Order: sequence, then structure tokens, then C-alpha cells
Amino acid sequence: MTGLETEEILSAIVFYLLSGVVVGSSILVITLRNIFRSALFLLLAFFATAGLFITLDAEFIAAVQVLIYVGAIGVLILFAIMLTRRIQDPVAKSTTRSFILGAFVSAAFLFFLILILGKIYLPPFPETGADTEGITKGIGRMLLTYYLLPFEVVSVLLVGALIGAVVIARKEEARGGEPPEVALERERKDREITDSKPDGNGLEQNDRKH
Amino acid sequence: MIGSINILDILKPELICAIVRVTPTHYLYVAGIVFCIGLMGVMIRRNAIAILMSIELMLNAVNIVLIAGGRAYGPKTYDASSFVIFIIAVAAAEAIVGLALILAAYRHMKDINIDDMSIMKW
Amino acid sequence: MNPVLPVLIFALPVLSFGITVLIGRYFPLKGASVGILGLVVSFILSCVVFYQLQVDPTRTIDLSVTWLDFGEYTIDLGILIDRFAAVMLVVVTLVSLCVHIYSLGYMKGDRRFTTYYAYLSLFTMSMLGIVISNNLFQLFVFWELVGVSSYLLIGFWFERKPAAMAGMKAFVVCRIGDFGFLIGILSLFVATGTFSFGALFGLSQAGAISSAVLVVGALGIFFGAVGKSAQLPLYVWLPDAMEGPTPVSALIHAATMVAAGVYLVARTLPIFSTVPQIMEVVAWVGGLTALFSATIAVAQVDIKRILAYSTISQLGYMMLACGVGAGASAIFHLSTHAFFKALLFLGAGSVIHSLHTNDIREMGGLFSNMKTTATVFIIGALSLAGFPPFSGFFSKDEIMVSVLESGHVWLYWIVVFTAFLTAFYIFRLIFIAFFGEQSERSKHAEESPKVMTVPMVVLAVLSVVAGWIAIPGVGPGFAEIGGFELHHLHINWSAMGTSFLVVLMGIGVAWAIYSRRFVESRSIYNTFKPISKLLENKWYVDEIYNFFIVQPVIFFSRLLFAFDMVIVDGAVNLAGWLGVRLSKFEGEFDLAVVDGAVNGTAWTARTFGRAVRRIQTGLIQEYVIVASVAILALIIIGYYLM
Amino acid sequence: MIAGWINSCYESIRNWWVACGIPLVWLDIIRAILLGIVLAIIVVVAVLILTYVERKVAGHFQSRMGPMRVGWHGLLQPIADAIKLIQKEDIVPEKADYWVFTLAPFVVFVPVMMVLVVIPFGDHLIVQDLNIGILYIFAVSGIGVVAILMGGWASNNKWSLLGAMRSVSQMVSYELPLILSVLGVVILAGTMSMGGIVEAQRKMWFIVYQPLGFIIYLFAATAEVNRVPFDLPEAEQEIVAGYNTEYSGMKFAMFYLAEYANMFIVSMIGATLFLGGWQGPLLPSPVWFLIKTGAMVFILLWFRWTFPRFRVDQLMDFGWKVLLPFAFINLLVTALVVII
Repeated sequence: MTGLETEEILSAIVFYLLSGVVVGSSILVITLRNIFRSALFLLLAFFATAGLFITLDAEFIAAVQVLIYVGAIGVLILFAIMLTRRIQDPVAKSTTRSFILGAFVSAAFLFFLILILGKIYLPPFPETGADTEGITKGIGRMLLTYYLLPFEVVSVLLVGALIGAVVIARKEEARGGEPPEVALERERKDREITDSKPDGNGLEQNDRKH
Repeated sequence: MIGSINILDILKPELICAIVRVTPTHYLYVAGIVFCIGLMGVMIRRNAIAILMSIELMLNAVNIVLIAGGRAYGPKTYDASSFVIFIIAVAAAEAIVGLALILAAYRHMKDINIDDMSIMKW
Repeated sequence: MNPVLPVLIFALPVLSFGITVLIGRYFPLKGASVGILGLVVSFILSCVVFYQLQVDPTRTIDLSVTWLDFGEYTIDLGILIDRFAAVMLVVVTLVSLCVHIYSLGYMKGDRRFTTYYAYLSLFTMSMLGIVISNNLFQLFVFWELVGVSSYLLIGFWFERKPAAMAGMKAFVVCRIGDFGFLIGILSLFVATGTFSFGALFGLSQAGAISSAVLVVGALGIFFGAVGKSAQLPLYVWLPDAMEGPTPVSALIHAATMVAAGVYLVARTLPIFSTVPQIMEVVAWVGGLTALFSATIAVAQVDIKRILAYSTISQLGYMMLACGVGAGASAIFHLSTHAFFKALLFLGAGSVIHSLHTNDIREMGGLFSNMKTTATVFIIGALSLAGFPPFSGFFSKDEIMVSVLESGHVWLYWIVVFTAFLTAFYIFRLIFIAFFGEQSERSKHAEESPKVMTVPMVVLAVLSVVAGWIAIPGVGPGFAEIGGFELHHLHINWSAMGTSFLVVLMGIGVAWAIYSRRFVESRSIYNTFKPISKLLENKWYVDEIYNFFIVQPVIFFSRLLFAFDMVIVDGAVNLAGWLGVRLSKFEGEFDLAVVDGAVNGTAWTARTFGRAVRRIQTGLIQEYVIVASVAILALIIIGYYLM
Repeated sequence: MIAGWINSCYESIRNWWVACGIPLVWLDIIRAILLGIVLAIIVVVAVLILTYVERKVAGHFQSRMGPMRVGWHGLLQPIADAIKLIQKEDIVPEKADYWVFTLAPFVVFVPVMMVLVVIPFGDHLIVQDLNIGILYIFAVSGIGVVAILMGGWASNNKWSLLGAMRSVSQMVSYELPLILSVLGVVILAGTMSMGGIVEAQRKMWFIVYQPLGFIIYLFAATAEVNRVPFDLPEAEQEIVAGYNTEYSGMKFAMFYLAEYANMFIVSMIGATLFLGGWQGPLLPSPVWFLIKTGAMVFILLWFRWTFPRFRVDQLMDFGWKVLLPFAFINLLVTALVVII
């Protein structure tokens, strides 16, 4: 192996290991039938991505990645799964009708993406590592000077998302304060009525149920 | 690189060197693969939460590209990192709202099967 | 000096405004505590800033940040804190603080108590904004905010029609001035591309701006100041503004807001000084306003109106000082006037609060029942009259000397005469209201609560001592406020003597007529009946405006209305009639031809739509696939083009 | 002193290594593995002692003696407990998600080990002084939450699931005040590195400048490690034993270990951030660090036997309506003071 330093081989091993984990667990995320496990593999993919960030000298981003993706978004997803599934739910079918078409389109996507990436030239990594002292400081300065407006917009977005989520997800207790059983019952009836209602626009009832 | 190569060429030392020596392009390939996996997940999964997770995967792939590019174009620029911060923030917002919507839909339909959420047509 | 301090001074009222408006009810004293607390801190910080600048005048702050970037032009936000601004900061926060505290008693039990304090905070914030601005644009923004809060406060009791009308009048009259102001600002901006004071001063002093632009700019700025500082001819709103709560009158229409115009002219004096003609205009407008409104004040019977006209008169003094180039004297008088006039208004408020009347003829002998109020009122009056050693004496003397030394002899005599009138009318008020026989109402008068008297006492002390800093060797002197040299620090004994004599005369005449009654006032009134009538009716200015401006406008509007009714409506009706006829015919046509076409179209669309709607399955993923295919197509095209 | 000795040993090994011509990287790897083992031993020992101390302290708070039988004053009690736990049958419920169920106890240990990497145990006694130290700590401690969710879900038991959800919602809610309270320290120190923060307290402990921050940290940390009065996730009377209801034997021991280790770790972090870390006169630095950590641990134990348990709504109210606003105020005031 000419011209390869031990450090290079090691960093290659680290890189291939981490990207193997990222790609492998990504595949598992979309193929596993057990949604809880695929969420766990999603977290693993995020975690390994944080590792990739560290190989790119972006420790701060890596920490933020773990903090937000694993600690916040991941937990949120797990929560949502817990609230919407039971562990023994029969998983009849995890794929859509258009499974084959979708798989084909994304495979084509990947093929052409790789073709194009083969044409892209990026300079090799500069020898000097990122100035690790200043990366946090640098990002902070960037966010509060040059990117101040986007920063503010993002904070507004977060607040909006927070309020929106609360409004969407909260139980509809405002409806006259009826107890939940009654509300559920009424809702069920409502739905039955809507379902059985003829369309009313004169067009024949067609493929509503596939 | 994927083009027409004699299978024996793989044994050539230059090529091995090119594969082993990690360059930004390597990261781009990984990101591209992860992105397409995410895209596929969006297209083929029935479970709404799985779709949301696939979207997160795609965003994650974009983050890898940005960080690798930022590293490649010099350590003194923090634009890429700032962008990643924004992306993470937006992803968080998206996850919050998405999951809230899924919960609301679940309460309404007792299921989160995307195939069944097709009442929004004509 | 740390720029955080002045920003904090400004930010605290902003904060207390926000808090009071949103959640003020939940705080102690129904929200008043928020404003008062914020102002106390602001005041202390202002004192710190003032002190720091007094010790070391070089620590001026002039900071800007770009707010809007239009490429060619940028609009900056910034602060400029020099001694000049520091004086104003202290005066504004102090008077505002006194008024805040005083209002606790005066506004007690009002339905919209919290709202009132929110307005006060809003006003304080905008006034401080004017003071710390370092460019005309920002100043204009706060200028308008001051106008808004003034409108809100004058019309605070908007259930009463006069109050609502007065608010509108103030707003509209000020808008006229602001229009000129805007023209002035914009002409300067178009010529120079900057709003910043520093840049504008530099350019105008260096002669880089053409004199025409300077004339328009300076005149425009002065016009704005005329509106806000109630100078001739736009003073008419100020007396009416007395419909607002009295503490508001003290704060806005005596001490701070009306002073904004003077502050503006003094601040932009470097621009004015390059166009002597405009300076001349400023001086004469100021002098005439002083005289004119003093004459009106002589014949009024409403205690607040007397004070209002007196305010206009004193503002005339300040404007006059600006006009003769003595900006520092103007600011000096502005500060002392802020103290003693606020004091007088608060005193008047105390009297009104107790007697429930504004008419001085229904008062009399109040001294025995309201000792504190009467004492501080007299102190304020002495200060206003310019009686040594009260503060008004020093500041007014500065202005007189400035006028005399600038060579305006006529103006000097006008000023002297006005000083006489000032002493006369204010002591007329005192002798009628506080001495002599007790009237029915006065017998039941009671002293106001502590929360009202304490701020008055504070202001009274300041009214006495604020002027002493002008005595050489006593205070630091106002020598270099804002970089304007007060070039005559020596004492001009003849001017001082004249003014003292005149003041004594004024007081004496008032005493003779209204206290000793050597001459019956009624007989004077009858002797000079035409003049008295004229003064009593304020020179009929409101009537003149009404006749020459308001009535023509109304007449013109009526004319247009009539035109509208007869000709426009006629045309419309005709068109309508024609339309109906035409429609009838068209209806026939419609049924036969158009409907056929429409039905045909609908049929086509429906048949087509039935075929096409199958694409819209409602399944997200199929949409995603379609979108991806489209992107994929783009990628492939891009790949083969690359 | 100790650090010097360790360093000189390492230097000599390193020189020998280089002389042998083997790349240094391998030495680094071996060193990392060794350090991991050392840290694991430290954790296990610390937890053994901690269980003993807790029982003793609890006993004395209640005018009892605590464990007395095994060894002198019951000193060997923790070891006996450990042997008992190891010997127990390892049961996996039939309907459980086997892999997730088995993995959860190991995942819960990941953050424990990862956090220890950046704790300065003494003068230069720190495995790796990352310059994003505090951020790193909070980032990896999020993994513990995932482990709890895994355990709760995989048990396929409603008490476990409820316990896990309670526990996680509590930890997520209290993470905000925790981070915000620590940000005050970061602002004062001007660095996120743990070593740097200890260095910044050379003159004065940060507890003096940040008393409010310290109190918030104390409460939030207590809630983070699910201790009384925030031990709702394990409220025996309500939901049996929370997320680890179904666990037994070694797996339970792992959870148990992690819980005590976490308690120890928050105490160490608190001691580092607010009490000046290893700094102190006369005694060697690790001893000072142990003393301060011990004090923090004692406060946590004290809490346990002093306060009654919160109700769920009280818990959330306290976190969001009391701690969080105060944490914001603390942060704001600190920032303002530092700017001015």
C-alpha cells in the first residue's frame, strides 16, 4: 500500500465504520416492520452521524446533533410511537400500494446522484484542522451578526411551531366540557354520518375505498 | 468512477489509495446514499411516523454535505455550521408540528396509516 | 462612557409601557408601580450620565447601527449623548417621575388608571427617544410618537366632547407643522444622503450644501418646531390641550413635549446658523409669540389657560434665544422652565383637585387652607416672573442679555415688556386666587394628599436652585452645553437691573390692582374696553382661523358635495337606467346563446375532469413520487448538459 | 502530584513504544481502553459505597442504625447485595420485545461512561478536556432517556410504559432549567470546557456569583436523576417500580447501578461547576473533589428524607412555572452584569 500513512488508514477505518453504521441503520429504519425498532435505528443513525461530524472537526455541531436529534427529536418520535401504537399491534403490511414504483424512482435517483457526484470536484481536506478553540465562538458570532435575521426568523418559527403543536395536539376539551367517553362517542357518530353521507355533487361514488 | 473499469483494476494500488484516503467526496457519497434511502422511506412506508423519520434522515444527509463542504473549504468559515444549526432548528420545528398532526390524526382516525388518509381528494 | 446606560434609560420606559399595557393590572398600584420604578432607575442613570459628562465632556457617545440598507442610501439608528442631551435626559426623567408620583393622587380612582400610566410611559419613552436620537429620521419617528401619546393623553377623558375635540385639534395642528418638518428633513436628505446630525452639521458648516436647500431645510425644521412648541401661528392647540388631566398638562404641555421643538432647533442650530435670514425669522417669531401670548394671559380667568398662555410665552423666549444663536441659553431656560412650569401646573392641579373649578374668580384666599400648595405656587410664580434669586431670573436674564448683545434692540424691548406682563399676569392670578376674601368654594378647600404635595415640593426646591449654576463660581456653569459657548459669562448689570425693575413693576401693579384694589379692575376693563375685549377673546385668533381656513374648507366641501349630488349622481342614475334597459335586452340574448355555450363548456370540463381527477388520489406518497420523478428528470437533463 | 506520577509513567511507556517502532495510534487505543476500564471500576466502587451510605444516612435520619450485620457496621452489605443480584434468575417476559429489552440496560450505561470522560477529578486528572465539555455532557445524557423509553416499551407492561413516559417527560422538562442554570456559569467562565470552568473559579467559587443558578441546578438535577421529591417515575404506590418493573437479576442491577451512578455524576458536575471543582488548600486535589462531591451527594440524600413526593401536575408546574422563569431571570441578569 504505497503512500498511505497509518493515520490515514485508521481514519479511513473510522470513516467506513461510521458511514457503514449510518447507511446500514438508515436502511433498517425504512425496512423494519417494527416501528419502535426502526426509530431506535434512526437514533443510531443520528448518533453515528455525530461521529462523522467529529471526524470533520465539527465537535460543536456533533454535540448539538446528539442533543437535538437524539435527545429531543428522537425522544419525541418514540413518544409519538408510544401514543399511537401498542407493542403487539399486528403489523400487516408496512409498505404502500406504490411500493415498487417508489423504490424504483428512488433507486434511479440514487443512481443519477452518484453519477453526478462522480463529476463533482471538491478540494481535499486542508491539512490544518479547524481551530477547535474558536468554532463555538465563531458560530456564535456568525449567528448574531451576519445571520442575525435568519436567526430571529428561526426563533419565531420555533415559537410558532411550539404553539401550533400545542393547539393541534391538545384534546378538544373546549367543546362544552363533555366527558371524554361522550366526546368519543359523539365523534364516532359524526364520522359515521360523514362517511355515509352521499357526495351531494351529483358525481358517482367511486374509488374511495381501495 | 463507477464507469467502465476492468475488474482487475481494483487491485491497482492507486485505486486502493483513492478509496482509502478519505476526501470530501466520500462524505458526499454517504450523504447521497442516506438521502436516497430517506426518499425511498418517504415513498414506500405506510406509517406516518416512519415517513417523518425518513424526512429526518434526508435532512441529516444534507447536514453531512454541509459540514463536509465547510470543512473542505477551510476551517475559518462558519457559514456551513450556521446553516446546519438552522437546519436542525427547522427539523425540530418540523418534527414537533408533524408529530402533533399525527397525534391529532390518530385521535381522529384511530390509525396513522398514510394510505387511509386519502380523504383530501377532489 | 458605556452606551448601555443611555440605552437602558430609554429601554426602561419601553419595558414599563409594554408591561403596563399587557399585564399592568396585576401589579401593585394597578400598574403605576411599574412605571414609577422604571423611571426611578432611569432618573438615577440619567444623573449618572449627566455627572459623567459634566466631569469629562469628551466622553460623548455617538453610535450608529445600520437599520435599513437601500444600497445607495442607508438609514441608521443611533444614539448621541452629549451634555446637551444629558441635561434633557435629567429634566425629562425628573419631571416625568414627579408627574408619575403626583398622578397617583390626582388620578386616584379613575376607571382607566392603568391605561393612563401606560400612556405616560409611552410618552416618556418617545420623549427620551427624541433626546437620544443622533439623526433626523429617528428623531422624526419619536417626534410623531410624542404626538400620538400627546393625542392620547389630551383626549384621555374622551367621553367629554371638548377633550376629544382638543385631542384632535392638537393632533391636526401639529400635523401641519410636521408636514413642514418632513419636507425639511427630506430636502436635506435628498441633498446630502444622510440624516445624521454629525454629518449634516459638518456638511452645512463646510458649505457643501446649497443655500436653497439649507433655507428649505431649516425653514421646514423650524416649521415643525413651531407646531410642536406652539409658536405663532400654530399655537392654538396648546390652550385647548388643557382639557387633558392636569398632570399631563404639567408633563407634556409645560415641561417636556412642547420643549421638544426648542430642543430640535437648538440641536440643529449649526444648520440654522448658516442661514442668517432664517435665524432672523426664528428670533422674530419667538419674540412676537412671547409678547402676543403674554397679552392674552393677562385677560384670562381659567387658571390652566393662564398657565398655558404663559407656557407659550416662555417657549417664545426660548425660540427667541435660539434665533439669536444662544442655544445654551434656550436649553437653560428650558430646564428651569420645565421645573417651575411643571410646579405651577401641579399646583394648579392641586387647587383644581380640591375645588373642582378652573375659574380663578371662584377662588380666593386659598392660602389659609392650602398652605403647602400656595407656598410652592408662589415660589413657582416668582421663578416664572424672574424674581431673583429664583431660577427663572437667571435663565431669563441670560436670554435678555443674549438678545441685547446680538443687537436686536426692538426685540429686546419686546422681551422687557413681556417680562413686565409675565410678572403682572402671574401675580394677578396669585392675588386673586390665593389672597383676599375667601370664596364659597375656598372655605371648604383641603390640602392635597402627601403623594401630590411631595413632588411639588421637590420641584419647588429645584425651581429655586436650578438657576444658581449660572452664577459664576457657584455651579459648573452652562458654559459649554452642547458645544455652544455662552459667550457672556460676565454679568450685564444694566440688563439685570432693567429686568429686576420690570419684574418689580409687574408685581407691584398686580398688587395694586388686585390686592390693595387702588384701582378697580372692572374700571380698567371698561376704560380700555376694545383692547380688553380683544385680549379676553385671545385676539380672536381662533375665530380668524375659523373664518379664513375652516369655513372656506367647509364651504368648499359643501360645494363639492352639491356637485356630487347633482351632476355625479345624475350621471350615475342615467347610467343605471341605461344599464337596466340594456340588461333586459341582454337577458334574452343570454338565455339563448350564452347559456348554450356555457353549458357546452361545462359539459366538456366535466367529462375531461372525470378523466383527470383519477390522478388526484389523495395519497401523499404518490404525489411525492410524481415530484421526485420531475426532479429526477431535471437531474438527468442537468447531467447530460454538464 | 498524582497526575504527575501518572504522566511520567505514561511518558516512559510512550518512549519505549516509539523505540519499538509501532505507530503511536495503537498506544492511544490501548490507553483509551484502559481508561474505560478504570472509569468503570470507579463507577462501580462509587455506587457500592453510595448504596451503603444512602442506607446508613437514611437509617440515622430515622433514628435507626441502618445495615449492621454484614461486616463491621454493615460495611460489606453492598457486596452481599451485589452477589444476591447477580445470582438472581434473569427473566425476560414472554411477550416482551426481546432485543430491545436486553439492550436497554446496556444503553443506559452509555451516557454514564461518556460523561465521566470530561469530569476533572483532580489537577490535570481529566481524561479528555473537551472544549465543548458542558454541551457534551448534556448531549450524551440525552441517551439515558432513550434507554428508559426502550426499557419501558419493551417490557410490554402498562406500568412500565407509564413509568417510562412519566420519567421521560419529567427529565425532558427539567433538562431546560438545568441547562439554563448552567449557562450562567458558562457566561461567567467564558468557556464550556470543564477544566476551564474549574480554572475560572480559582479566585472564587461560582456558587457565590450564581446562588440562584446553584439552587435551580440542585432542583433540576434532583429531578433529572429521579430522586425524591421528584421520584414519580418509581412511585411504588402508583405504578409499581416504573420502567424497570419487569427487570430482574443482572439487568435490574445495571439500571440500579446507572441510577446511582447518575446521582454521583450530577453531584460531580455540580461540584465542578459551582463549588470550584478540585481546588482547595492543603489536601491533594482529588480528595477535595471527593469532599465536594460527597457534600452534594449528602444534600441529595437529605432531600430524600426531608421532602414528600410531588404530584404529577405539581411537578410539571414547578418545572415550567417556577424553575424555568427563574432560570431565565438568572441567565438574563448574569448576561447583563457581564456586559456592563
